[in-house]
Amino acid sequence: MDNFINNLGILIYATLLYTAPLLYAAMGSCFSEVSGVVNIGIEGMMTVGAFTGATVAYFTGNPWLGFVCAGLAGMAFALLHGIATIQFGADQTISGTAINFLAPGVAIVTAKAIFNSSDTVPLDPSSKIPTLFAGVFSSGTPWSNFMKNVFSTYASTYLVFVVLVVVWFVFYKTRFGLRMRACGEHPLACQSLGINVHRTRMICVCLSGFLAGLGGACMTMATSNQFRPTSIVGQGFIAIAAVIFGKFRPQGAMIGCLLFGLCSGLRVVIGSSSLNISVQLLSMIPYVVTVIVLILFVGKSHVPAANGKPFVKTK
Amino acid sequence: MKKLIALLLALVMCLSLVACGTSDDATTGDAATGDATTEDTAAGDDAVAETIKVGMVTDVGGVNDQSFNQTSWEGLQALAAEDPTFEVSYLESKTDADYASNIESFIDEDYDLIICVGYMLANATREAAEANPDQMFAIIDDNSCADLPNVACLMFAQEQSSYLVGVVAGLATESNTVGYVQGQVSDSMNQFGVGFISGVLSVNPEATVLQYNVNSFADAPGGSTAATNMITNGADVIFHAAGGTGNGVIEACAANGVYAIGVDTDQSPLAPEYVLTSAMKRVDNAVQDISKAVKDGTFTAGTHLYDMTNGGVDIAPTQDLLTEEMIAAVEEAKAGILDGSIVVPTTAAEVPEFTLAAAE
Amino acid sequence: MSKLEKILQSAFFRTIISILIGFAVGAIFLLIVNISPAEAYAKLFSSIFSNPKSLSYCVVYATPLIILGLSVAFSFRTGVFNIGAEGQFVVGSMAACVVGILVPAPPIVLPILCIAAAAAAGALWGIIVGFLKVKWGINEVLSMIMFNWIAFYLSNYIADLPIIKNEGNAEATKNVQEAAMILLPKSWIDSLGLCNSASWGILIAAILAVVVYIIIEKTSLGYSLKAVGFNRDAAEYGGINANRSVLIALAISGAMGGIAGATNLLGIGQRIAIFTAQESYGFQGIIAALIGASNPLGVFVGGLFYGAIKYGGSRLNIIGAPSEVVNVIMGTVIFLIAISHIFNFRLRKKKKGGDK
Amino acid sequence: MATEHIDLNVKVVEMRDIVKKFGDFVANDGINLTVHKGEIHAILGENGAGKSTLMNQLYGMFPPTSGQILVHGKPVVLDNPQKAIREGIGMVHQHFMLVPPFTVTENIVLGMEPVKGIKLDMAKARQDVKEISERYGLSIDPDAKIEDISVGMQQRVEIRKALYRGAETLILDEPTASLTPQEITELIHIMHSLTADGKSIILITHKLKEIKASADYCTIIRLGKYIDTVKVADVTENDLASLMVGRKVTFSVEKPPMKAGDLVLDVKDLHGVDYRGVEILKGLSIQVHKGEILGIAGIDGNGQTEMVEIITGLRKATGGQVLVNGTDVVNKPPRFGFEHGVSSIPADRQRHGLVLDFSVAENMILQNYGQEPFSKKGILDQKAIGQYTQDAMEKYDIRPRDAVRKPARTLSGGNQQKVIIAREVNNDKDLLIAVNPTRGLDVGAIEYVHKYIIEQRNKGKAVLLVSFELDEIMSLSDRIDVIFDGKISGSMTGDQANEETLGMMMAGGKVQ
Repeated sequence: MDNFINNLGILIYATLLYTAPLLYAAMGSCFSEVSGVVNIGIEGMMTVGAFTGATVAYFTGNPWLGFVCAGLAGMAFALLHGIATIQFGADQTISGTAINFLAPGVAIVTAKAIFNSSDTVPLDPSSKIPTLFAGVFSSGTPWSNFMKNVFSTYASTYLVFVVLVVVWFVFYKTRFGLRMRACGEHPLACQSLGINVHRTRMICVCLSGFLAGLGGACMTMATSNQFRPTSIVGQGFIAIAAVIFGKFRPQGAMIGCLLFGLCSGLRVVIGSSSLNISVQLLSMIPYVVTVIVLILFVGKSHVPAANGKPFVKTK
Repeated sequence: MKKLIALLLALVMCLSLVACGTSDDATTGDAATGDATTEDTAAGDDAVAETIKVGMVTDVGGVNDQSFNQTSWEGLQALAAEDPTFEVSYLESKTDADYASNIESFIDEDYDLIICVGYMLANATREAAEANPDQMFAIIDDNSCADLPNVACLMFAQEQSSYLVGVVAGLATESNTVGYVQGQVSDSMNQFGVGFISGVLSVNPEATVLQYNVNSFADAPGGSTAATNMITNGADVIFHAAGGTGNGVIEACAANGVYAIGVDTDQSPLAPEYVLTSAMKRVDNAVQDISKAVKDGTFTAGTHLYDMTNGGVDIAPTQDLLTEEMIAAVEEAKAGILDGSIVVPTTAAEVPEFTLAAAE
Repeated sequence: MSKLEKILQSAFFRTIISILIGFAVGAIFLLIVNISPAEAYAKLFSSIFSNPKSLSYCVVYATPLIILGLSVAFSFRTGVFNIGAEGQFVVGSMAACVVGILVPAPPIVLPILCIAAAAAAGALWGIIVGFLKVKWGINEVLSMIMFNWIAFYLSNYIADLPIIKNEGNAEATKNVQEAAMILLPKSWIDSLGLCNSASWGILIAAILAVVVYIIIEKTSLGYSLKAVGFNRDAAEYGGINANRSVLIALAISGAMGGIAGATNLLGIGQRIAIFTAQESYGFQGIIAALIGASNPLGVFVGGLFYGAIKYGGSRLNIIGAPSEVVNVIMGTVIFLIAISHIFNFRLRKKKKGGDK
Repeated sequence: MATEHIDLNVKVVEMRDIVKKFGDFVANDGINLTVHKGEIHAILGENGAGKSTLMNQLYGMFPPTSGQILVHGKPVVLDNPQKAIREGIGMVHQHFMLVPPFTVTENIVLGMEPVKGIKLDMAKARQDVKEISERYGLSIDPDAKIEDISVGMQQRVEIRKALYRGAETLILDEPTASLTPQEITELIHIMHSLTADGKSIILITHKLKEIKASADYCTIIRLGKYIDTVKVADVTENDLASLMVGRKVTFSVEKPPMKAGDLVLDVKDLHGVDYRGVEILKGLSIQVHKGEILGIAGIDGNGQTEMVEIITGLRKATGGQVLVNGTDVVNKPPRFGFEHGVSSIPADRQRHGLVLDFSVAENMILQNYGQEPFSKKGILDQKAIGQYTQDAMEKYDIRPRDAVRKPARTLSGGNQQKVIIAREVNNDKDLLIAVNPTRGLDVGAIEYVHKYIIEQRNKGKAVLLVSFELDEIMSLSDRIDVIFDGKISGSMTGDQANEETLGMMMAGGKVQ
């Protein structure tokens, strides 16, 4: 029983740890996709966010300034994507692929210019994103361990759920959310009602880059405390997968991210137990489980009707 | 047809670019060492004949792996800074298939010494060394090329430094539980674990060592989770040998207020209050030694063992968190290793008290 | 329209312009890291063209990119986005590796067996994704991302099996048998001064380019695949089995991904290391496909270009320049190709031409 | 005619000498239009005459190249719909501008959403929507999703959307295209109640009957040019027709007496479900013989689409049989039916009929691309395909003639339809199914399509005609079956048919 409580605590801890960066990025992806712009450049936007966050925090010593700058850096590349795809009607997949090459290249080259290394200098504890409940729970009994593990996560993790609520609210309870979703389904109808489709989409793509940048910063400013070229390896794509999994809804994407995080935690818990399973096979768990859950419970997702289609204003 | 013509045009264009490129190249030859080393080599240009060119080929970890690639490169850079006759550069390998072509590039550019970082390069090194008997090579962490007349195998007794940090961990633990997180199962990685466990048990036979293999050098959340799991299960000192995954380990230790032990380099900057010490592997010393040997004409092939005796492995210089008792124990263990009274095992089979779960 | 104008408006000319601007952007970043662009590009191109050996290396590097590019281009033409080329490459390499180590067969036969195994493995990887899509409607992009990682760990698992694993301490498989290799004859390599890894792979790539061209443009199979890609509803109305077409398209695409892995392994790789990170071949294949505008001939040339830049770019380290500049250049090139339709090089004002 | 509401002193909209060019193409060439308060003003013209272009300028979708627009006598620049809306102009587009997964209320308020702070005030929105509904007698569930309601209902949503925006002038673009006669009557009723309330309506249509039934004035446009504005009460349908086409038009279709032969299509007790899995075909049976045209009349959504999809193999049936020349083709792939004698002109030519990115030649071989002479051992014979296409283009007058290798996308709607007809007729199958074969085509093209359908019948083919255009059904069919709620609710011969009876049966009424 004690063991179970311990493991449960670890699982929740791991789930939160893996989920935070994914969920920021996934919410970003949601914005872009529902407004009708496919954004596979999330990975690249996360990478520049990861780099910028760690760098700004290192030089200013202010984690939140770093965090916001990470978002802005992601947004800068999103703007590129937006200009290409919305303004010029470029193929969204091609543009996104380009961002995925360009953004990490820019991040690493800039790192080399600033730090003479592809890694940033580690952040000292005061420039990192803080943990809110450090030292509140002591260890000892299984339950206090449990509480300690569950609440030892970073402020950015709590923030992601706050942001999720805000995003959900924006999606379903605001004027902007209604219009943005309409732009992804029937842009011509929006235009006929005087909604500026291009501007709405541009805002959404920029938001997607901002959130992806925050997700990247979570990796380098919380979970680890420096940027390395391996900081972002595939999380952006997992986030996109979570969005498809969640049927393009932020709350659905959250479930996708939590599932993925849970499986990653499960891997560690099983791997630490006495069960003798190849670690390579254990490492497959998150990916295999995602596919199985899709087959069993989710199935086909409704892709926004105008997703991926450039909208050309009638002139 | 239109496209075909266009393609031909492209080829012509590429070729013309090349023509410019190659003609430029002749003039940039002297400056070709790049910024980091330009000033130093420029000074040495008067004595061109004496320039010793040392090239280093990384494994897939890349030059900033915070492990042997990085320490090697830092060693070479320091060498070039202090002795302008050395001209150093590196080539990064992105995949397993890059090793041979990278080595060949240095051969073609007439490098005096090619340092191959890591046992993964053993095959490629052997092939290149056999094909180019006059070219001097050094390879790190591999002994399989020791039979070749032109390859110096730089071996490290990493189990010794792991042993020392194990001694520190064994003394530092109050709960009698310590942890070890590794990034991959391999003979070389296992040596870290075996040495560490032996060290812990030598000063604290009651201690339990928890182990986990994250199976990645880039999974910081995985490192955090594994470390948190160990802490929850009572560990209060955790040693990692897991590259970027280790960032997560150190992070989790700091968050939970327990000690972490770093690897390869002095990782104290990652969390100065919690990184107790680090198991150092002085690859930088080794590459400097072998480079100097090439300059002095004293290069010898075969195995060069770097251990405690020649400063090849050690614990980190940052010792702020160590108690006097620990430092004394470490010194004692060092002395024991040096005089041979302590022989640190290198494989799990040699540690009967303890089975290394990750090593089967 | 005059000839000059035709050239100016061709997709090819735009690609060239994109490449030139890409290099210009790369130069800006080189200046940021305080490296002379002239020096860096001189190094880049001299590394490519200095001798037959370096050229042959470029070709060797380009070979898997061309084949992967063809795989991706084929998928684009048939209406799916093969973001799973990475996984197909990995399982193809591993299948070829297992056969190349374990199966006792004479030269010529063994490479064929290896390549066939790789094609089968890659095709299987494609078909699984197709099956998930057809049977349960699961988005192929999502499952391909998952299957890329599953392939990654599967390969690691197999490479770690005692029967396959290297006897030394390297974390890799044994080398495949000598007989499995597809290297050019030693005498040719020596007399032409090529690199030791020069192989028949480029010939395989060329043959595949022709095969893809024929399938897409000349056969009834290609017709039906394209019809489904362009308009699934109309294709079904016309009696084409759309689900079957999706499976066939993914199988062919996957098989090529697998073959790319095999040619790389049997040419330069010889063995498979336990991965610590994805090697990104799949994305590089996407780049090759995009540069080549999904046209087989274009992909062949685009792949050669990218292979050369990749090889030459990695040599930038020698002069202390970051090799990541290559990613900046290629990212910019692809980005510009994506928006290249806005560059309008016209001699005089005229109504919009039919150029796509 | 209810002209008593018209206030000739108030010109709500005036368009003066409007010219609109798209590149070299002149879509509107000096068009004038004056609409008074309380007036229903029809704009009549063939497809492609420039009606929609003119209205899109009034609605601010794009600005005119030259000319002036006045609202209440005041010149305005309408360069986006928001401005037009502000000037009291609303538009109901022919292709509804509705977001299918959104609710009725969401669609109505979109772009002018009531908010409370930063939050959408959906309660108020629902209330507003309800008020408008009650005022004009347009009842509808405000929380229903657009994708779940009928086309007629969707149109009401569109009208309410315009009213919600305070529209004084309502543009209705081809509003009756997919309505039943009863729904059309209702729509006209609604239009009149709107004008009674002081609104003005601009009605874009090419249906003369409706103009006669509803409009006060009619402006005729031909090939982008202004022809005339007439008082509807003063002219006949035939006058309007010749003004529109510029020549005499014959509406009757020449048709020799039927010589019905063997049974070709025998649908027995067919059951099927729609895309949501709801049963929509509830035991439908029809028979078509050689040499006859069976017309299926019915309101969209009563199962005719699903019936055709099952016959052509695109949809699975849950029960029943479809015998084509005695072979059951139910739940077989489309090719099976094709091989046993089914050919069809699908309802949505761009979605089902053509691969728009394929060339005309490639589209011509959509079913038999794998057979000789087009393909030999799996390799396409481009020469044979090209020749075949060239011949078909001559025979069926598909223009432009040099478009053999050009994407079908580049052809006009009429010529696209001709490609499909050419392909299906050339396939020479016993059964020809035509679903709304003239939708969106201009008069010339309609005549052409009708001619070919009759010709097939005369050659002894069995023709199944499904159309929402009652006129078309009545003028072409030898027999008419009315589909209602997934079953055939009544039958009659072509010469017995009249609009009232058919309309009644289509709406589910029983006819004694």
